[in-house]
Amino acid sequence: MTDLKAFAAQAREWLEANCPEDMRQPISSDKDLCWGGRNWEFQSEAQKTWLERMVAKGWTVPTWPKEYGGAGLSRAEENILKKEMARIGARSPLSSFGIWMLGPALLKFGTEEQKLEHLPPVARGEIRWCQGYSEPNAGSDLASLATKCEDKGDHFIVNGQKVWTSYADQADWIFCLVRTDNTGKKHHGISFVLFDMETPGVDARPIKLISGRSPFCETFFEDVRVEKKNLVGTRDRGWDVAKYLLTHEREMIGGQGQLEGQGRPLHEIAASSLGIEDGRLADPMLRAKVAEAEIDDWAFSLTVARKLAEAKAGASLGADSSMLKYYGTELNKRKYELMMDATGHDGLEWESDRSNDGKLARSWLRTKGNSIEGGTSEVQLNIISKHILQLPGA
Amino acid sequence: MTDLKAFAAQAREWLEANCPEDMRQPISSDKDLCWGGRNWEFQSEAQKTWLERMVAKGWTVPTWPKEYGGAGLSRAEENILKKEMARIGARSPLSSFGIWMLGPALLKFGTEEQKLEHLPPVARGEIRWCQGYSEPNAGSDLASLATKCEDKGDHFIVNGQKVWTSYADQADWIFCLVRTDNTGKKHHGISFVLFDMETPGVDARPIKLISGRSPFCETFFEDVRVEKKNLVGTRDRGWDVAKYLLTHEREMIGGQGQLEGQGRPLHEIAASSLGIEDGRLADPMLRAKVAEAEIDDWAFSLTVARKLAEAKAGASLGADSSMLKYYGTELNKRKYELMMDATGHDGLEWESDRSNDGKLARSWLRTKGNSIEGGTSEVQLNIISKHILQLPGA
Amino acid sequence: MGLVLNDDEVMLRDTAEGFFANKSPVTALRKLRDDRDETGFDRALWKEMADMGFAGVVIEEDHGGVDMGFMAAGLIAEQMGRNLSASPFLSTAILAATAIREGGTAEQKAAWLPKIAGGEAIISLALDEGPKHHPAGTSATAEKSGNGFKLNGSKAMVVDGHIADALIVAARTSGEEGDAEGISLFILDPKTKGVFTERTIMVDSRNAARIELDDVEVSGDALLGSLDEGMAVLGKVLNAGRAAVAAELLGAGSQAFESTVTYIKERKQFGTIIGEFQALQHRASHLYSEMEIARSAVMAALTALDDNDSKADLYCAMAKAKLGSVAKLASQEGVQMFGGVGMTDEYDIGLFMKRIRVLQELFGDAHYHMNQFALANKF
Amino acid sequence: MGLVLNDDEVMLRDTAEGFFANKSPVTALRKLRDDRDETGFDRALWKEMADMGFAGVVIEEDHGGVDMGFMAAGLIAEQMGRNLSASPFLSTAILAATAIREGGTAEQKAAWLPKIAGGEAIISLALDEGPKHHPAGTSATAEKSGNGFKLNGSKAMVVDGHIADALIVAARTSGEEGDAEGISLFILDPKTKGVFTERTIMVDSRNAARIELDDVEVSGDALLGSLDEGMAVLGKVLNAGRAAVAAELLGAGSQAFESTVTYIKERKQFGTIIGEFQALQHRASHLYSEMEIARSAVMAALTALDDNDSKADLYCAMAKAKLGSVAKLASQEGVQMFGGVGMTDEYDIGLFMKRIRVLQELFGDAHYHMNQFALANKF
Repeated sequence: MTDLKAFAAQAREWLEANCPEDMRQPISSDKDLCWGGRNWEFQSEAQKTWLERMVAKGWTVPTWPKEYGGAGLSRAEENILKKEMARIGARSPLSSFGIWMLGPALLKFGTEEQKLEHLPPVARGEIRWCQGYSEPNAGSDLASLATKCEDKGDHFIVNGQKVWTSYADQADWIFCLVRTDNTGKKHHGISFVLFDMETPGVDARPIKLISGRSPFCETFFEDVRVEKKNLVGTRDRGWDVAKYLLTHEREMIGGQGQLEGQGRPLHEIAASSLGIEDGRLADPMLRAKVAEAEIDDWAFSLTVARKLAEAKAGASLGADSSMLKYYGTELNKRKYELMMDATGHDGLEWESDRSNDGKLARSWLRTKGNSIEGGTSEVQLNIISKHILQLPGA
Repeated sequence: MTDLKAFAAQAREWLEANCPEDMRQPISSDKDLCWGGRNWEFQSEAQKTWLERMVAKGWTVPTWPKEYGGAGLSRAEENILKKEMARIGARSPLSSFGIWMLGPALLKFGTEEQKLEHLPPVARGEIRWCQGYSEPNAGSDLASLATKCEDKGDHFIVNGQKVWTSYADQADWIFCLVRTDNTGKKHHGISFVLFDMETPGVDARPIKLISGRSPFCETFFEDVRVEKKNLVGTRDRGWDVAKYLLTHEREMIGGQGQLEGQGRPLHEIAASSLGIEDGRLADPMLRAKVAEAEIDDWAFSLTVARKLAEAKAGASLGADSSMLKYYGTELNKRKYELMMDATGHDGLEWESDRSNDGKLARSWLRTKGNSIEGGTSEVQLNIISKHILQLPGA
Repeated sequence: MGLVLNDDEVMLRDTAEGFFANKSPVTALRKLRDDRDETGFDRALWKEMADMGFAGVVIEEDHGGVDMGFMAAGLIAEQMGRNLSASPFLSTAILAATAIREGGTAEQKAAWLPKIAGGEAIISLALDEGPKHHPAGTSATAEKSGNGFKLNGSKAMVVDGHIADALIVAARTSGEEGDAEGISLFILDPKTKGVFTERTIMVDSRNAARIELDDVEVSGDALLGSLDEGMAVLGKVLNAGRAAVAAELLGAGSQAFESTVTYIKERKQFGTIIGEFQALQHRASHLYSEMEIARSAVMAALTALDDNDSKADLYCAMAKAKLGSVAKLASQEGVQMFGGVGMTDEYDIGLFMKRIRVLQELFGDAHYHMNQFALANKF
Repeated sequence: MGLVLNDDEVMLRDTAEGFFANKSPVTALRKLRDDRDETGFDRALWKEMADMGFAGVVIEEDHGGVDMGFMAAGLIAEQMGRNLSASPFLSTAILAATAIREGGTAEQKAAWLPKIAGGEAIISLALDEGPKHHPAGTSATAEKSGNGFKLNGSKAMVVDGHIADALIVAARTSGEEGDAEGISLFILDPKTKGVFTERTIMVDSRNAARIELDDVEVSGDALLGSLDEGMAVLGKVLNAGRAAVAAELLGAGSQAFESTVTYIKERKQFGTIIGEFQALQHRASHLYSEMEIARSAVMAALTALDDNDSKADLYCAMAKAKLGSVAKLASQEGVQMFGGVGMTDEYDIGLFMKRIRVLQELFGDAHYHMNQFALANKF
């Protein structure tokens, strides 16, 4: 028996013994996610137990080194763990921007002190983080951000405004791009800093979207004090950290089309709403578009798999992450338009129990943001033009 | 009886008496057109008789003044004449760039001498003209044309190359944009000149297109002598003449979608190729696209009518001619793609009698040029952006 | 074919433009929504619309209307679309008025048309039952019962149904689901025993209802038009509805488009006004072209109705199909070009996207009408 | 799922890339066309392809092949697509080889497969009859006649039919037009009495024929596969053909796309390299994305064939549908971005447009496969 096979057997046994039954149910809404943090109220005893047990194993962040709260697993072992969890339908014990975003940044750019201070609480789900990137005048053009960070000798003072800070109203700490120098080119003079959301002068206000309530906030900083030890990476070179994380984020969002696709297939939704006549969807025109979208969806999923497989084989995903992000989000919008077409009058209800409070309509509207957040489709096309096609002036 | 009614009655009577039966048959190919000119060989006695009779009435150019070979009709009378000709299916007696392009230019910009010299032979079909506009490096960017025209005191000398000169190999004279000054901005220094294609140094070579033989030529000028009296409009201000004629041309091409649409409807072609099952086209996916294209085609035809009606009501068509040109040519391409889809294997034959020597396939390929010639779709979209939407930097 | 507005029409359009922009701008819809207004529209506004003649635009003068015809109705609907103005114009002034005018007895006309024109009665058409528009799919039944009828069935997407003073109900008196024949129309009081109305708040914050009919007894007078031949009247009602909805889509789509063009002339990113980016310019110019094509389709459909053109069905199908697609494109391009702020409730573009989604579904979406168009052309 | 090439496959691809670029570039097709070559391909090239193992790529080693499978076949087809290389690869090495391998008796295999692998026999599939691909629509008949059969009917779009040494003919032995059952395959000599072959020169200057069968007598040995169950073999043949054609479309589309990108990096208008115009950049980047998606579809289909995947039908339908659309888009964008010169015969882009048009039609266009995909998914 190879080491990996032994690991698989152990993981399977442990999961069977330790994953509570309630934590093996499909996620039915956002409420089933565990975000952790200072003010977290566990949805159930099972949610709490599951987090504690996984934390104890280091499996909330399996590949992180043990000294930072991880289990020091290899990528191969992590994949086995994921498969074993998927086998029993185990929920993720912890959803966390600390794990997804801050962790990779600190592991690559942080000092040893920063890692030891911040990573273990992330791994344990004790501190919940949010991300402070976009500003009202720095959306697609992120590097033109203006939030001012002044050097006051032993500390910094931050003034400015961020938007699209997800869950900022519920987060404990923020990792934030700020401007420490505005005399050079816009990509220079940006720094990556961390601070507590309870620091005086921080104010986070939720943004209402066209789809209804949202996790996004507008976040205001007025004379916010930031300790110098909480600067990550080189001062004025925070853009390097940001770029690293943006590619990371793009790959996550690009995969969404595929994740959504794991739900009920479009043609089944259409068939149950419209009916089948003579073996064919009762709406012949919609049928053509459903077939086209599902073929694209299948080929797109294969492309995600192909690009990941190529990357594993040594090549970097690079600018192709822009291609996946562009295509996946545009396709997802198309699919939701077709779902709305298929469900007709029923899908248009916004508040009824029957429509689960307009779940489909709200999802449909929410997908419109997919091609805006994490870099607009236009920005992704610019990246492809420049980095892949190498077109002049792109 | 109003004057117009009287005119209609007279026209009807004259046409009935004078239009040969053979000239009332639908045009089945380019060969049925009468282009006139020094070397013209009439296809039939009827074609010759019909031209002569119409020339005698001044009805090859009904609205031109009588002194230039026209009949001095009003627009209203011209419309009546067209309707009466259409009523009996009378063919146009004369196809002529002299009538369509040179005439309007000379009537607006020419001197009295120039009009008297050049217009009557055009009206009589004695001189056939071609147009020398585009150059290999001046396609969409027409104003960057480089054909050099040097002032030699009592005459000019022209050197350079034109492309896309339709029927240049069969034309008697050319109206041509040349550069008389290259010291200023590119729109300045262009002049509009006329010369005989038999002048030494002129060489026209037909261009073979992807659709097969074509009326287009590459035309070379080597030390070609042009008389000074054959400069039209102000020297160095030929761009004014060109712009005037380009708008004219765009409107002609924009209307083509509609003209093509007067043929057999797409859905009839599809139905006869694919068959009807249960009252529906046997290819359900193609059916959706045919319906969509025909709806667009109908709405587009209505738009051509609406824009012309608006222009009559006093407004100028202006940049909307770009919209019609863009939409009409793109739609025409779509329709031909669908015709090729509908006719499948049959439509792919290139040389057989069965396929009338690949008529459909050649037409399909030819439509690809619609969105390039007369200003590309991209140029039309730029014009809309600039002149209609007034977007900055357009 | 009236593809260019005449002087009267220009005047009406200008009047309607000023009226809705002043009296019922987008902020009015926001207020109705945020106040959770139970009617979902402003009765005072509706009364003013009646005073302007809008409520009676397709009603003969004998019955208190101004009888200006469908082109006029479309010009009003277009301005409502531009401002997302909430009113019972579509349900009452277009659908019900056309139904009663085309199918009503002298008594029914006298009873209802003046009330419609005066803004005193709101009347809803209860036709569709399933998730999609499908008139021939009517399965609600009306059985003979004494001198009258007994109605049973369920109706969905009854626009303004929860506030209606009367309902026009399509029910089957013979034939089977799927038959165009055998449907009859009835006009009845929603307070009749056995009528259950549930307001359904839709994505566009506008009014609709689901209606259950449980052994609802109506007298013989309730029949609107001929027995079993409701489709004759319904065809005209639906043509009118489709053309009016297409006109409203034209207004909503135009406003979405124009506000987007305005926005990209102002918004800066990468140190540049984003409207300078050629990729956006070309998309905007393409959309401009589509909007112009769409406008012609709407004008032709409205004219065909006024002219009693024999191809009015086809004109209306074309217009509804084209507008369903084009207005949707305008709202999609709008949200995308507005970017992040386009996703916020604070900006109006999302409200246009929602309204356009509902309108494109009403009385048949683009797919439905493409199919009808094909069938009518025998392919 | 083999979505990444292994080392052997990379080596094969590189070999094929060099081979076709050197031996059969686009100029070779031009020469065949302009010389009005009667065969329409280069026999010497085909022999060299056989020597390289290409002709026997899906034939077992026992029969003289190299048995490298469909992924390998696809890599070869892709490079042929890139160079518009004319050869009987599709008709003979893919379709006929698969048909005989899957359906042939030991005698038939022994008789034909080594000849195919050796480049000595060209064999064509005579299946379609009407303007569109429709296997179940087979109406040619084969009646029992003594110990053999008598064939009657007409076949169209028989690729390489005018130069074939043998024809594989689909004919109905029972059932009715439209039935998938009741079709049988026969292998016969085109010089048999009653076979009339007309070469049809297609838009892509490649080979096809129309074939008339007029009381053609064949012996019982001519039957390929089981009587009435030709569709079992044909299904595999068509899957192979669709995947190979999709691979050729991938090559042709990629070449069209890449040459367009190269061109817009050079061509100047308005004092600017046109590749600097953002509208073109975005269209090119969109097309790049589509080409990448398309590549995955092709690789998945080829792998599914090699794996005998139970969903191979669906994979091949997906790939053919996707490539039919995407390669067409690549050729359309190509001609438009080349502009005027793209319309001239002198430039290659038009030749790609022509070849892509034929390939997307072969064995079902995008509409056909979208429909099949839907039916297979029961919608």
